Amino acid sequence: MTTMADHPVLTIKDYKSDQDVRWCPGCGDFSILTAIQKCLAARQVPKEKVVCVSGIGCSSRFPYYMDTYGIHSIHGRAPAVATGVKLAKPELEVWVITGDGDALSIGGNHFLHAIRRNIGLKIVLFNNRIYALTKGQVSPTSEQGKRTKSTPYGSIENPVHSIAVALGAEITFAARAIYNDPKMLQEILERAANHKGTAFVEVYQDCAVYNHEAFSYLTDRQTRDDNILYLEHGKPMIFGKNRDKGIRLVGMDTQVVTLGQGVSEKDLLVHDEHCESPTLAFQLARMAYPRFPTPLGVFRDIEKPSYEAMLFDQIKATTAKLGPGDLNKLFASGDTWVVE
Amino acid sequence: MTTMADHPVLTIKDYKSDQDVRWCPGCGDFSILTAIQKCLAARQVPKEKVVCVSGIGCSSRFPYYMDTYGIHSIHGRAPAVATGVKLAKPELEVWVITGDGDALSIGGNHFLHAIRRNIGLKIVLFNNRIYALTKGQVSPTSEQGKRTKSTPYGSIENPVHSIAVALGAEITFAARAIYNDPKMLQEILERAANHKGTAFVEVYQDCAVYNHEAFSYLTDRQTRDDNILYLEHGKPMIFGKNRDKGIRLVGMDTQVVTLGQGVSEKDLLVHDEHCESPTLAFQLARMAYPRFPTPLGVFRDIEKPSYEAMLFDQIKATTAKLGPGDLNKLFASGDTWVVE
Amino acid sequence: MSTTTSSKKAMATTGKRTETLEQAVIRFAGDSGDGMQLVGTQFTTASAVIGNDVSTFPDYPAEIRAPAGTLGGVSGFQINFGSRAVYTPGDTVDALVAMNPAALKVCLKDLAPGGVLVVNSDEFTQMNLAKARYETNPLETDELDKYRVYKVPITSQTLLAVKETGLNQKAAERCKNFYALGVVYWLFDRPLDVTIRWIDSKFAKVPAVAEANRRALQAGYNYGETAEIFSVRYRVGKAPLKPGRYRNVTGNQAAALGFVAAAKLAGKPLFYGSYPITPASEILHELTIYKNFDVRTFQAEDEIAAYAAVLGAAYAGCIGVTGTSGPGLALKQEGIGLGIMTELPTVIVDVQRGGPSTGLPTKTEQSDLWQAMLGRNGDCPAPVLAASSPADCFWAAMEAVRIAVKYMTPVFLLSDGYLSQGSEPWRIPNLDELAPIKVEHPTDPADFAPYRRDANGSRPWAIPGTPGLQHRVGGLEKLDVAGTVSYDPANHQRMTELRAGKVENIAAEIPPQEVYGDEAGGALLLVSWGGSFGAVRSAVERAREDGQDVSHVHLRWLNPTPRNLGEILSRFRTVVVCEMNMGQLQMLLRARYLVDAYGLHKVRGRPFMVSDIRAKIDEVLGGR
Amino acid sequence: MSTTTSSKKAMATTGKRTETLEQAVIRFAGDSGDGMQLVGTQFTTASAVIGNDVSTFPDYPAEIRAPAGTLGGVSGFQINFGSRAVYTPGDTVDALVAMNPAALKVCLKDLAPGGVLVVNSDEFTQMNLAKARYETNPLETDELDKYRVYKVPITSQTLLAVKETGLNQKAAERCKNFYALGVVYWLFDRPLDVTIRWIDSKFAKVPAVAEANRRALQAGYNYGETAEIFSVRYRVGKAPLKPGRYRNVTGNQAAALGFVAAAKLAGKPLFYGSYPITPASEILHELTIYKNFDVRTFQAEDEIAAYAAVLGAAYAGCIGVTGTSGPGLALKQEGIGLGIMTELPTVIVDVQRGGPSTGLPTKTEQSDLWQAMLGRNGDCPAPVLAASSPADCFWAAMEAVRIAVKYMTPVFLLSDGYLSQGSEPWRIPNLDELAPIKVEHPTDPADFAPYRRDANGSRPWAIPGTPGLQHRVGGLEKLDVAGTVSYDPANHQRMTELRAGKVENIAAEIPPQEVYGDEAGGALLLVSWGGSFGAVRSAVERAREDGQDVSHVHLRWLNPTPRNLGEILSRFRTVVVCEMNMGQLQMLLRARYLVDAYGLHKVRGRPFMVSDIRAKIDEVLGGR
Ligand SMILES: Cc1ncc(C[n+]2csc(CCOP(=O)(O)OP(=O)(O)O)c2C)c(N)n1
Ligand SMILES: Cc1ncc(C[n+]2csc(CCOP(=O)(O)OP(=O)(O)O)c2C)c(N)n1
Ligand code: SF4
Ligand code: SF4
Ligand SMILES: [Mg+2]
Ligand SMILES: [Mg+2]
Repeated sequence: MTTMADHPVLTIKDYKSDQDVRWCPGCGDFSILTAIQKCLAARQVPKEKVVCVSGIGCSSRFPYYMDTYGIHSIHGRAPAVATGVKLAKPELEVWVITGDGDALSIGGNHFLHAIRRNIGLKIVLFNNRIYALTKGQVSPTSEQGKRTKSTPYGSIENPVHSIAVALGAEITFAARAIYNDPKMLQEILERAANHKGTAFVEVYQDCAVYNHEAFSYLTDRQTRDDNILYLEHGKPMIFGKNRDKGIRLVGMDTQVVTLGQGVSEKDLLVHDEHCESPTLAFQLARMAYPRFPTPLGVFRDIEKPSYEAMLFDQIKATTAKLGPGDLNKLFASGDTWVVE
Repeated sequence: MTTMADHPVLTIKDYKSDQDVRWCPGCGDFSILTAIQKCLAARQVPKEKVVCVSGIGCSSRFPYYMDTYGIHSIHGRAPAVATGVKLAKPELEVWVITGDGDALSIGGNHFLHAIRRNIGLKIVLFNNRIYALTKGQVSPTSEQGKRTKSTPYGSIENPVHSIAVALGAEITFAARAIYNDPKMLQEILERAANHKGTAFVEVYQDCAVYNHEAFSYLTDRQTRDDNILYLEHGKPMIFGKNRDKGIRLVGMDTQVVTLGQGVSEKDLLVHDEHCESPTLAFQLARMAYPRFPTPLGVFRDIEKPSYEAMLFDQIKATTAKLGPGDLNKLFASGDTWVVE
Repeated sequence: MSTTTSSKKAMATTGKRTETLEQAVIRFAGDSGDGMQLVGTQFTTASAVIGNDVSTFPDYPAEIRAPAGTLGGVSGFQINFGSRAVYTPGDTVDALVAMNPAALKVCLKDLAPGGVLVVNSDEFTQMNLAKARYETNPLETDELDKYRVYKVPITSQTLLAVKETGLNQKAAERCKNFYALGVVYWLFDRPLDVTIRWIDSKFAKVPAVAEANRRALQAGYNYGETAEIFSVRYRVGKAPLKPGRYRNVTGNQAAALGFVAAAKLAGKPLFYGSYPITPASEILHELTIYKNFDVRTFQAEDEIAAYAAVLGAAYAGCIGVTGTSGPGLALKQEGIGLGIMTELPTVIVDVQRGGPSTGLPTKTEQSDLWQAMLGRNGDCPAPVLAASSPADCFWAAMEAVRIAVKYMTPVFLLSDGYLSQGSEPWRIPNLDELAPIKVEHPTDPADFAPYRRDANGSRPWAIPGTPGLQHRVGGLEKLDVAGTVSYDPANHQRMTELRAGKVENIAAEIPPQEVYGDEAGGALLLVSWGGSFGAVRSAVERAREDGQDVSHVHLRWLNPTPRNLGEILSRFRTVVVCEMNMGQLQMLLRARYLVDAYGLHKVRGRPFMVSDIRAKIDEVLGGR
Repeated sequence: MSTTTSSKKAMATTGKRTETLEQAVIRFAGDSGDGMQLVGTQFTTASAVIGNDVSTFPDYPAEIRAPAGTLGGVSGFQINFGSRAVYTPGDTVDALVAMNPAALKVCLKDLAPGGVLVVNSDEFTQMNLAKARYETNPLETDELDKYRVYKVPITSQTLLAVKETGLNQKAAERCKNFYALGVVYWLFDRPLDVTIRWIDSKFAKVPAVAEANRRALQAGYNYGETAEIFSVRYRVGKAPLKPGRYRNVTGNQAAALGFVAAAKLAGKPLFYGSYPITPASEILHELTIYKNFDVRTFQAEDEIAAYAAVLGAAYAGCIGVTGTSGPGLALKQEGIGLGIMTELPTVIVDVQRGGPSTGLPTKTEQSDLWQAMLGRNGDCPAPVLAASSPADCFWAAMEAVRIAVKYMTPVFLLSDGYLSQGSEPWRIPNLDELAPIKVEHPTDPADFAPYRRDANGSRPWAIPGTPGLQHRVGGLEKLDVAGTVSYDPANHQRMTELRAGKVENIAAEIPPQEVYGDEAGGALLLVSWGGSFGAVRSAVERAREDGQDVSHVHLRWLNPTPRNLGEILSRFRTVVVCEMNMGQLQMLLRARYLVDAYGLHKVRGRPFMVSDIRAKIDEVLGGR
C-alpha cells in the first residue's frame, strides 16, 4: 500500500470505514459512495483533511461509511453545520451529503444561503424523488400526480428543479449526474471538489424500495440515449441514440429539433459553462422529461470569491492594521478610571 | 358613507384600524399601507374577507393597522401560517406581509415552498435592504461591502435577488414596485390581488432610520429615469430620461444599448409577462444597478392551477365517489368482529 | 405461557394433548422480506375474533433494510393473547417462529425456557448460518435443548403445496409465511376462515396468488394436524370483553380516527398539518385518505411550517392538529408559544421516541414530558394528556380536541413509539356514546372583544369571514379584553396569570383520580403515565393476586393533574413513579406535592416488562 | 434620595447648602432624538470616575420610533450612584430631568415625593403639551407641588450659549442635552473634565460641534452655580470599591469581552454564530469588531443555522458560542440536543426577554429557565449558569467556556434584558487573575476512541486535520467508548446515564453556596438567581440593617446546584424564591430538595424593585 516510505498512496479502500454499509440491496446510494471514495483517491486527499457532513435520511448515513471525519447531523441542517466546519478550518475539504427531502424540503433555506454565500462546500444531493428513510412520502422532487403514502390520490405539488433553485441563489458550480454512470459521476465530483466556492452536484439515485425505477427513462438502455443530453462546454447540444437531435434557442426558450431537416449543428445552442450570466443554465435546469432530454453534466462553473476567503481577508487586514489582539488593550479600551 | 342602503361603498378609511400607526416619521412603509388599503377599496373587498398575515419586523406590524382579520405571527413563518388560513377558507383574500429579513433570511424556505405550491397568497415583501426592527444589521438584500452594525468592515455576502429566487421556485406572478410611486404600486397590487395562485410583489421601501436613501438612485429626480426600466407587456424595453436607451438580447444575456446609433426599437427585447418559460423574467430579475436599469412592473404572470383548487378538487372527487364521510362506516372498516 | 400456567389442563383432541392457557405470547420472526408483519396481523385478528384479548407489538429492524438473511434485517411481530385482560405485548415469548437463522439468533434470548420454537429448517443452510454469524448449526448442537423445538421444512413444504397454482419459484416461496401461519394456527387452535377471507379480498385481482396463499395456509395447518412432531396443542379461551363490535387498531390509527370523529362531532373541517417523522407518520398517512370527511392534510416543508399552518387554519375555524415526534416537537415550540399567546385551539400529538437528538428513532421512550410541558420561551403553560394504550389513542384524541376548543388553547397529546405501532382490539363506539363537542363562533359585533373571556377563561373563537368581528392576533402581549398590543407592565402580569389560570381551570373537569387497589392507601403506590400503563397494571394486578400491598395510579392528565392526586399520594408509605425516562413525571410530582417519590427509570427503547415492575415491587416490599 | 437620607448634613459652598447623600437615583428623560442615552452614559462615567459605585438602566421606547414629542417616543436613562455598594438602577428616582412634556408625563410616577424635577420649560408649548396629551400645562397647575421643581429654559439658554460657534439652529439645539447635563453636574457636584475630554475626542473632526457642546455643558453648570433657583446641592462620596482600573460595561459588552478572553486563554479561535434578536444583538455587534483576535462572527440565516454552524465549528476545534433570546432559543433546541448527543463544547447565551412568544421583546424577564434546562426532546441534560449583574456577564462567560471545554458539553449562560442593557463599573482584571483554560486535543491514534471518557466523564476533543483520529459523530445513539452507531438497549441506558452523570460531575467544582446573612439558618431565606441579584441583595442588606432575620442565597449555578444547597435550605423556617417568572426555579428547588419554597413572582417587564422584596420580607416576618 506504500510505494515510498513517506508517500503512502491512498486507494479507495482507505476511505472506507469499518462499519457495514446498511443500505438496501440494490440501493443507488452505493455507487455514489464509491464514486466519492474514488474521487478522493484520485486526488490523494489525506483522510484527515476530509469532513463529510450530512443531515438525516437514507443518504445521510453516508458519513458513517467513510474513514474521514464526519458529522451525521440533524434533518436539513447539514449546510449550516458544514459552514461552521469550513469557517473553523478552511483548509479542510468539506462535503455535504444530503437527500431531496433533507436539502430541498426542511433544509431549503440553508441550501439557499450556503449557495448565496459561495462558501467552499461540496454539496451532493442524492435525489431519489422520495422520502426513503421515513418509508415513502412525497418529496419536493416527486412528480405532480405521484401516489405515495402521504399522497394516495396523487401529489398536487409542483416539483422543484433543484439546480434552478440553486441558480436563483447564484450558485457558482452546478452539475447533475446519475448513479448508474459511475465514470461521469466521478468526473463531476472531481470537478466539484476542485471548485472554489460552493459546488452543487445533484445525483439522480434509485431508491430500490420506495421509488424503484423512478429514473428508468434515463437508465433503460432502450430509451436513455433519447432522454439524456450530455452537456459539454463549447459543444453544440446534440443528443439521441443516433445523435440526430439537438437543442435550439428560440428567443429565450429552448426547443428540441431534429438535425438534417434544414437544421444543422451550427443552428444549435452551444453549451457555455463559464457564461457569467446564469440564465442559460437556468433554462437548461428546467428542461425536463418528457418534453425535453434531461441534461447531465456541468451546468455552470464560474469563479467568484468564496465566503471563507473574504472572511479571512478581513481578519488578516484587521490584524495587519491593529496588530494581533491584546487582551489588556481590549479590556482597557473606552473610558477607564482608577480607584485607589 | 353609504350610497344605497344595502350597498355600502368601502373607502380607504374603512380599512384602517383604530390603532395609531407607529412607524417612524418618513418611513416608507406608510405608502405601502395606503396602497394596499386603496387596492382593497378599489376592488370593494369586504373587510371580513381579508386576512393579513405577517412575520416579525417593522413591516410586519402591518396587520395591526388594518381593520381586517390579521395575524402578526412569528419571524419568517407568515407564508406557512397564511397557507393554513387559505386552506381553511379558500374564499378569503390572504395577504402575506413580510420584510427582506423575514422573507428571505429566516423565512426563505417557507417563501420558496408557498411559491412552488402556487397557493393563492399575495406576498408583499417590504424590501429596505436592512434589518430595521432590530436596529440595523445586514439583510440578505444588503449590498456586498455594506457596513452595518453586524458588518462593520463591510458585508461579504452576495445579495439575493428575491424575484430570481421566486422564479427558481416557479412563481406564477412576480412584480416589483417602489414605495414612492403609489399609483404604480396600487396597480400592481391590484393585479396581484386578482391573480390566482401565488402572487409575489417586491416593494422597495426606504427605512428612514437605518438605511435611509438606499434607493435614492431610483427616487432621485435627477437619476431615476436613467435607472428605472418600466416593464410593459408587449412593449419594447426602452428607458432613460430621454427614452433613448433600451435593452437588447445577446444570446441569452441582456445588454443596455442607446437607440439611434444603428439600433432601433425593433432590435429591442419585447416584454412578455405571459411567457411560459420563466427564463426571460429570470434574466430581468437579475438586472441590477449600476450595470442595468432596475426593472419595475410585472415580471411574470401566468396561469397554473392553485394548490387550494387542486386540494378541494380531490376532496370533492373523493366525496362524490364515496359519499360524505360516515363515522359508523369509518369506524367499522377493516376486519371487525363481535363480542357478545 | 410460563407465566400463565395456573390453569393448564389436558384434553384429548385428534389424539394430541391440548393445554388450556390463560395467556400466551407468540412471535413471528424472519427476514424483512418474509412478510412477518402481515402474518402477525392475521394471527392477531384471528385471535381477537375468537374472543381473546390481544396486545401486539411489531419490532422492525433499524430503519434501513439490511441485506437478506443478516441479523440487521430481522423483522418480528409479537402477540400477547389471553382469556383475561391483556395489557402488554408480553415480556417473554412462549412460542417463537423463526424463519431463518438470523431470526433465531436475534430472538432466542426472548424465548422462555421450555417455550415452543418452530424453525424453518430449510433455511439453515451454510450460507444463511454464516450471514447470521453462526459458526455451527444450532439445530445440530445442544444449544436449543431447553426449548421444545419443531423443525419444519417450511420452504420446501410451501413449494410443494402451491406447485399446482403455477406460480414461479420466487412467487411461490413468498407464500411461506402463510404456511408458517397455518402451523401456528393449528398449534394454538385458531380458525382459518378470517384469514382466508382476507386473502380472497386482498388478492382478488390475482387469483393464482390467492389460491397459493390459501393452499400454503391450509397445508401448514394440516402439517400440524398430521405430522407426528407436535405432542401438545394449546387453547386460549375467550376473555371477558365488553360486548360490542371490535376491530384491531394501532395507536396511530386510533388517533387518526379520534381526530376525524372529533372534527365531525364539532361540525368543523379537520386540518392536519404535519411533516413525516418516525413513529408519527402513519397518522398523516391515515388521515390523508379520509378526504370525504373534509379532512385537509398538508405535508409541510418542515415541522415549523406544519404547526404554523395548523395555527393559521385554527384561526380560520378548522380543528387544527399536528403530529410529530421529539425532534419535530422541538422545532414547533416557537410556534406553539404563538398558539398559546394567540389562544387558538390546536392539538399537538407527540409520538415520543428514544432521545435525545435523533436518538433511537424507531424505539419507544417517554422522555418528552418536560419538553411538552416546559420547553418554550416565557411562562407558557399548556394542557398535556397522554394516551395509555393503542385503542385509548382514539379517546385521548377526542378529549384533546374537546379541551382545545373549549379552553381555546393548544393541547399536547403524548403518545409513544410503542403505542403508535402496537395494536389491540378497540370496541367500536356507537355514535351516541361520543359526547358532542360544542363549538361556538360569535357573530354579533355588539359585545365582541377578542380577549373577553368566558367562565372557563376562554376568549371567543371569532373567525375570518364574519362581518364586523375583524380583529388581529399575534405574538406580542395583548391588552386584556381589547386584544390590542400592550406593553403595559400590569397588563402583562395579568395576562400571564390569566393564561396560567385557564390551564388550571381544566382541572375542574378532569375526573378525580382513580386508584387501582386500595383507595385508602397502603405500603406502596406505583404511578405511571402514557404507554407504561399496561406493564404497571399487569404487574400490580398479579402482585395483588399474590397478596402484595401495592396499588396503582395511572395519570391520564399530566397538566393539570386531578384535584385529588396530592391527597392520594400522601396516603401511601412509598410512591414510585414508573416511566421510560430518567424521572420527568417524578420531578413534577415531587415539586407539586412535595412527596418523596422514587423513580423506576428505564430507557432501553422498549416498554417496561411486567417483570421489571414486579421486581421493583418486590424490592420495595421486601420480596414475595 | 428619599431612601438614603440617613447621613445628610449641611455645608456651605458658594453660599448654597450642600447635602451629602449615601446614594441617589437620577433619570434623564426626553424624546428619542434628544440624546438622553448619551448624557446618561456621561453622567455614569463622571460618577464612576469620582469613585461612586454605579448601576444604570436605559429605558427605550417600544421598538419603533414614534413621532417626536409623543408619549411613545420617550427615551430615558436612569443612574443609581452611591458611596455604598449599589446593586440596582434604583426603584424610584430622586432627580428627574424632563426635556419635554411627554417625558414628564411618562416618568413622573417614578419620581419620589420631594424629589428634584428639572424641566426644560421652553418645550412646554401648546403643541408639545397636546402631543403629550396634557390638557393643561402642569407647570402652571399644582400638579407638581410635591416635588422640588426647577424650570430651566434649557433650549433657549443653549441657543444663547452656543451662538458664537456659528452652528445652525438645528445643530445648536442638539446641544441642549449637554446643557441639561451641565445643570445636573452642578447639582450633584460632578467634575466636567471627563465629559469635556470625551466631547473633544468624539467631535475631533467637527471642532465647531465640539466647541458648542463644551459651551453648552459649561453654561448649564454655570447656570446652577449662579442662578438663584437652586437652594441646595448634593454630594455623593466615594464608595469602598476594590482598587484597580475600572470601566463601565453593559452586560452584553461584558459577555463579549468574556468570550474573547476565554478563547484567548484557551488558545483557540472564537466562533460566534448568531441571528440578530433583541436584546442579544449587541454581543454580535461587539464581537464582530474584534477580528484581530481571530474572532469569527457569522450572522446566520436563522437561529437554527447559527447554532448548527457553532456546532460544526466546535467539532473543528473552535470555541463555539451562540447568543439569542427566548424565541431564538426555542428554535435552537433541536440543534442543542445534537450538541449534547455529540458532546461538543459550545456555549448558548440566552438574553431573556418578556414572553411567551414574541411577548415584550424589549422588556426583561427570567422566564427561560425551564426552557434552557428541560426544553429538549429526550433526556437531554445540560449545565446552566446565570450572570448576576452586567459586569458579572464577563466572569460568567469565561466560566461557561471553561466548563464547556472541560466537560465537552453545551453550556447555557442565562442573561436577561436588564443585565444586557444595564451597566455598572467593571474592575478590569489583570491577565494573571484569569485562570487558564486548558484545552487538549488528542493526537495519538494508539489509544484513541471517540467516546472513551476521562475522569470528568468527558470524551476527547479530537479535531479534523489530525491524522489517524478520523471519527464520526451524530445524533443517533452511540456505542460507549467506540462511538459507532448503536441500537443496543443496554448501551442506550448506559449512555443516558453517562450524559446525566457528566453534568452532575460539575457539582464537584462549583464552590459551596455562600449565604449572605446567617449561615446557620433563621426565619427567612430569600433565594434568587440571575438579574434579580441586585434587588434582593439590596433589600436583604437594608432589612438586616433594620434588624430583620432574613438571609440571601443567590444561585449562580442552576444546573447542577451547589452540593450544600439542600442543607442550607433546610436551615430556614421560610424559603422564598424571588424570580421574574411564575416560579421556575421554585419548582426545581421544591422537586430537588422537597423544601416547601414559596415564590415571589413578578412579570412586569422590569427588574424587581428593592421595595418589592422588602414588602415580601415584611409580609413574611410580620412587618418592621
Ligand atoms: C426534524 C426532523 N423531522 C423529520 C425527520 C424524519 N425524517 C428523517 S429522513 C426524512 C426525509 C428523508 O428524505 P430524503 O432527504 O429525500 O432522504 P432519503 O431517505 O430519500 O435518502 C425525514 C422526514 C427527522 N429525522 N427530523
Ligand atoms: C425567531 C426570531 N429571531 C429573531 C427575531 C428578531 N427580529 C425581529 S425582526 C428581525 C428582522 C427584521 O428585518 P426585516 O424582515 O427586513 O423587517 P424590517 O424591520 O426591515 O421591516 C429580526 C431578526 C425574532 N423576532 N424572532
Ligand atoms: S430505502 Fe431506498 S434509499 Fe433507503 S437504503 Fe433502501 S433503497 Fe436506498
Ligand atoms: S426603523 Fe426604518 S423601517 Fe422601521 S419604522 Fe422606522 S423607518 Fe420604518
Ligand atoms: Mg429522498
Ligand atoms: Mg428589512
